[in-house]
Amino acid sequence: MILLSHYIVVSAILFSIGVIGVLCRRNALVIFMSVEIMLNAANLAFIAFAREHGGMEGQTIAFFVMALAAAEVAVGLGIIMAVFKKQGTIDLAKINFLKG
Amino acid sequence: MQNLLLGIPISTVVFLIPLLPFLGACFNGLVALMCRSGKAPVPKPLVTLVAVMMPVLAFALTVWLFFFAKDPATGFTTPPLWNWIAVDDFIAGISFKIDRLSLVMGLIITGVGSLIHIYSTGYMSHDAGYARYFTFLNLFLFAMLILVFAGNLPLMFVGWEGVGMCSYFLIGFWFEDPQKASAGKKAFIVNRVGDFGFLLAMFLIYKTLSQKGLTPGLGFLSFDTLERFRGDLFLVATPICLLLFVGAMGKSAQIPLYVWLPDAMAGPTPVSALIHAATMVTAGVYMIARLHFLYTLSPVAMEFVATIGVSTALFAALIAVVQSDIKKVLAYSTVSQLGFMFYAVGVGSFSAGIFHLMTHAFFKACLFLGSGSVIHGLHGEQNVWKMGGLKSKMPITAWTFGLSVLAIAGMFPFAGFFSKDAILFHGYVLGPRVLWVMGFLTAGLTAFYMTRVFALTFLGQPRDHHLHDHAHESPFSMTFALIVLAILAVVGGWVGVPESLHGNDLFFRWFAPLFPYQEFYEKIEHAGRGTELTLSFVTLLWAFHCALLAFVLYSQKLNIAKNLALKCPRVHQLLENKFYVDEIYQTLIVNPLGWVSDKVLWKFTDQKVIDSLFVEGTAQTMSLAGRTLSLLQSGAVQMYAILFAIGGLLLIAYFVL
Amino acid sequence: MFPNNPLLEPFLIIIAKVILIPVIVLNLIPLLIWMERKVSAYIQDRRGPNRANILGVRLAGMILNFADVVKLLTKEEFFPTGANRFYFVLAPGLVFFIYVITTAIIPFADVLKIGEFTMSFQVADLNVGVLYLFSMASLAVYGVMLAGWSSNNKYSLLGGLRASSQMISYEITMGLSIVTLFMMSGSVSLNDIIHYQSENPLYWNMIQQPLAFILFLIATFAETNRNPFDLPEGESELVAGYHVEYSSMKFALFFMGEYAAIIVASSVLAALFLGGWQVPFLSTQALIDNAVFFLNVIGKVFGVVSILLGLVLMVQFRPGRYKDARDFEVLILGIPALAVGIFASYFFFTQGIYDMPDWAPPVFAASVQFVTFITKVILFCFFFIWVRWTLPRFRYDQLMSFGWKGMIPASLVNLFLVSARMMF
Amino acid sequence: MQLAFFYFFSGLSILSALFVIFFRNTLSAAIALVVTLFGVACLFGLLEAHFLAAMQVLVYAGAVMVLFLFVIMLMNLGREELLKIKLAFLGIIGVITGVCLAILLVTRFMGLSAPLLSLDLGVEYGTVKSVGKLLFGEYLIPFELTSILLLVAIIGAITLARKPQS
Repeated sequence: MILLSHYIVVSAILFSIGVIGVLCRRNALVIFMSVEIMLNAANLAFIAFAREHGGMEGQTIAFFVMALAAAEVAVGLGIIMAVFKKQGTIDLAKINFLKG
Repeated sequence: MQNLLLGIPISTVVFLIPLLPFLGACFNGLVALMCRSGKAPVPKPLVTLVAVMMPVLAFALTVWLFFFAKDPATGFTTPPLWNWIAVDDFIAGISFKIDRLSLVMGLIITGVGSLIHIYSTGYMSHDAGYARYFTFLNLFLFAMLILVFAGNLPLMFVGWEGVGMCSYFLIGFWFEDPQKASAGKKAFIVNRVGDFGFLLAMFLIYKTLSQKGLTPGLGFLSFDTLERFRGDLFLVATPICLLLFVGAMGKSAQIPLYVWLPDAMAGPTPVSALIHAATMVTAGVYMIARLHFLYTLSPVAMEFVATIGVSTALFAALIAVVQSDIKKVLAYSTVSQLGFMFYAVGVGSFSAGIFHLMTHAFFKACLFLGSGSVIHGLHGEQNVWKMGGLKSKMPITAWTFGLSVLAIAGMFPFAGFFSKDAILFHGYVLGPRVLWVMGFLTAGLTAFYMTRVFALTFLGQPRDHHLHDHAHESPFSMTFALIVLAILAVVGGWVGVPESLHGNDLFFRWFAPLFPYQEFYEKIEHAGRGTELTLSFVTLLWAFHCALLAFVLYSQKLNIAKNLALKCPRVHQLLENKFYVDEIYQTLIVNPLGWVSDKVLWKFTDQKVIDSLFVEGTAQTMSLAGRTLSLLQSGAVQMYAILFAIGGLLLIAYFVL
Repeated sequence: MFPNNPLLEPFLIIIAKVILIPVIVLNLIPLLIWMERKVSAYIQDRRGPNRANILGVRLAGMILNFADVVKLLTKEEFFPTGANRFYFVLAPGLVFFIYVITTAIIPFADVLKIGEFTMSFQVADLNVGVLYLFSMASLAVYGVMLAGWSSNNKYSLLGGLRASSQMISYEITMGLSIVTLFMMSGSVSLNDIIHYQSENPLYWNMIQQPLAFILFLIATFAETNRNPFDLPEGESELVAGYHVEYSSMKFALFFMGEYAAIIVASSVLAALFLGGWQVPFLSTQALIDNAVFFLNVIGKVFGVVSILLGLVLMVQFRPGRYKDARDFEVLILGIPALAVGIFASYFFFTQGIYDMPDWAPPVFAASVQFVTFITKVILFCFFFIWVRWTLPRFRYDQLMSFGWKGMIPASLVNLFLVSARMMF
Repeated sequence: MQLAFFYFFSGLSILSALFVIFFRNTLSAAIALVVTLFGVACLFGLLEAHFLAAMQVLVYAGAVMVLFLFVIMLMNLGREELLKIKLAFLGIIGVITGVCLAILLVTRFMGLSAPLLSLDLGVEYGTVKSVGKLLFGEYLIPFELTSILLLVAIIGAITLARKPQS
């Protein structure tokens, strides 16, 4: 018997893994990937709740999240490429344009 | 008023009178704008035609209207053309008050104005700003006509401000000269002080009336309404009248706000004639006459007006005695004569004030135009000490000037005699004796300094031969105006020949219904003709002797005059420097103001407080805060992410646990 | 992902389908390789493979495939220096695997109904239908990319990059062009689309939507990395592209993957545009109703053709032509053919089948549809091969600008036109 | 059966997600992420969201991750620049934060026990048709806005990637 909590717990674990990835890794690409994991965890939660309520709205939201992720990846990778061209590295510890 | 002119109601036709000069101003303004770059030549004939035709047409219309509307004396108020202020329940309309007072004023303005326009075509013919000049001159006529015809206080204030503005434009007409530009500014600023009083008076009236429960609405603040509800204003009549008089002080150059008028002579001479002698400066007198029903409520204010008036008269006359600039003399003379008018209205003889206003308009305009003719003939020379003996060179100017001098000096039977005589007589009867004495002295001084100017300019030996040789009589357009005005200066007073001289006192009878103050008339009646005759005779004699003295001193015994000045240098210096009023003002008002503006407002408030503290201080505080906070800005994105995550964690913990 | 099918099938049948359908596809691969060789040979005016034989049987060169298999199996497993072994091995398997599992949604025939028993000829009738196909096809890029990257070779890396960018680019056109089909048929399921096309060839999408067909066909070529879009393995520039370092069975997997891709693509083309398993002018019901008649006709034709084939082969017998076992090939093939032909002719002409059990007509209909579908697939496969040996290769920038500036706008125009047609 | 699938796919997702963040090799991380996404897609399928499962594979695995690989290969980071995972102070804090989050969320959601299959879903649940009806009906405006977002993203990506005009 699968309960809603099964999916939500999976979603929470995936999300936490994403958070750890974002916080620990210094490779911009991996951080980006971790963000994708977090987005997917959120999607999973959406769809699980939608399934529980028998509605489709959660799936619609998940669809929008996917579109958003696609847009985000297009721009984000462009930025990472530009930074790489300029700095020669994607190590976030070495990139400090934002240093005030 | 159901009468129609070509099917149009008269009340509508009235609006044409100010409208015509306005159209002329618009046209000339457009021409001036289009020719501004100097590429296209100014179409002078066209400009002249429009500029002169409009006042003449307005004059014709006014004459027609005069015969149409002179009866009944109280006149009528036109229905508003439109409502130009409609704020909440306060509505002010464009409506005109047509009665004998405004009609007389309108005649003076359009008549003298037309003549001066004609004169200007000659005087300004060589000036580059020909079209601009006529733009302002037409605009001035428009504003002045609005002022006198206005049916309510706000509209009157529009005209009041309009004439001030045009005066500013025309005084600073040659604005390339900084001195002249600053003279314009001075006039404007001093006028602002007066206007402030006028505005306050209006507010006070509005507040009082609306507090009394009068429903504001159309026609509120109109003269008819004010007259009907004057009883409600009884308690505040004194402050209202005094405040209004402050406005009049500014506009009509009375102590202590007279200082701008002598400087206003920087403008072209016809402007001085029209604005600063005949019309604009008399607006204060007109205003008091128009609001006589308010002034008679407050004897204190009346007395104040009379005192200021006669003091100004004497004061200005004293200064005029020693001035060497022909226009300055005339300017102080104007101030002095305006003082006479205020004296008249101050003692309650409104018709005498208006009478003097009219005659003064004639002879003073003629004098100014004459001086303009002299200046024109001498290529801009204004110092009387460099003139002399010009009679042979410019006979027409000399004759007209001479007649006007006789008129202003109060010689029988010229215009000035009757009007000044009436003022002094009424002042003697109605007002304190001290004031009369001062007026009496002034009358003599007037005769003295006017004769002095005439003698120095036209009689005696030429003192500057170079100038004298090149002097020439002015063109016909100028002399025409001079001649007409001189004739008026001679005959203008005959409408008011008193009964004591076996005249019928037409002017006063005519105005009597307008100023229904029985006690004044009774007092005058009570004084009797003997007193009047005696006073006239004494005054005439006194003036004649003064004039004779001046004539002798300045046409034949110039040395004595000069020695006299040397013998009492202090007095001479004092008079020469106009009692140091400008300097006192400079020290007491302008300098402190300047100091406050410079040190307190600019250097301290603006630079230190606003600029440094508020503007830069804000920026620097921000920048300091920014620099402090930027220490947190390590550039390590993950640091931010961790902080963010911890925050999020705490938030989730708060909600979950 | 999982069948949302109301029809409950016995577990064994599902297992059988899962095994059989990929096997059918896999068995088409040698056929395709043989076709490639033969077609290229005839296009280039030569004979093609005609040596390899088993006991003299060459099957027109088909036996060469066995030789290939032996060769590839016995070659050295080679790993280039610095290669990432895991990905190096994973890549070919991934390519092959993905193309094989793509066949799961291809319907080979109409749903078989015998009384209460029903069975569909596809592994899974997913409600996401063609989208599954696209999802899987897009995963194929990984194999190519990983292969290119893990080989530690500049050529293969370039090949991999080219392949991936090309596949991503043309996937868009592919998707956009068949959106119109979804719109027309109102479903994304392949079965529904095939049903919508009906048995009348005039209503097949190839005729109904020629522009979509052309666009999809071109995009398919690019997706399968076939000429004229075979830049990832363009030998004149990149030696052999992403599989330059591969040998032995790993290479074989790439090789088979490519042909599997062609077969899948052809199947999809056939299903989407050529009516799938629809027999021209004969609906499933018509086939079932007239099963006896068609069976007899086919039997008679088969008998006659078999006899003729056997005779033609036997006539060609010339002892001493090759001076080895190949001389007897025509006899080895011809005599059984003649025998089968005579038997079939005798059976059908004298007796025939007139009495069939209930289950037979539907099975017959399904078989005919199956054969029709395979025929259509092979037709498209032939087209692929034909194009490969006919057209020159694009340049890389041409390929990209054609894809982005030509194909995508064209598919959008197509979408617009079809929408307009549906609206009015 | 379903439970087995669930445990398999969720285990797959979580394991490969862990690989994503602990692989040194960026490329391996990316491949692991593909597996994660695939596993999540399968979970979507288990939740009857077939359309989204297909889109997940199509968009994420098919397009997004290919772009990632593309970038990784273009940078050629895979081998030369293996960024070492130094567990610096910040990293430790990050891990602690993440673990706390996980514990917090998991303990919280363990309690949710609504049975998933309690509702009788229609045949159309999760199909292209039902999602499409919502997208083009109730959520039309967000949908169109999403298209604008994508357009903006395209323009932004092109601007970023374009060579600067001398």
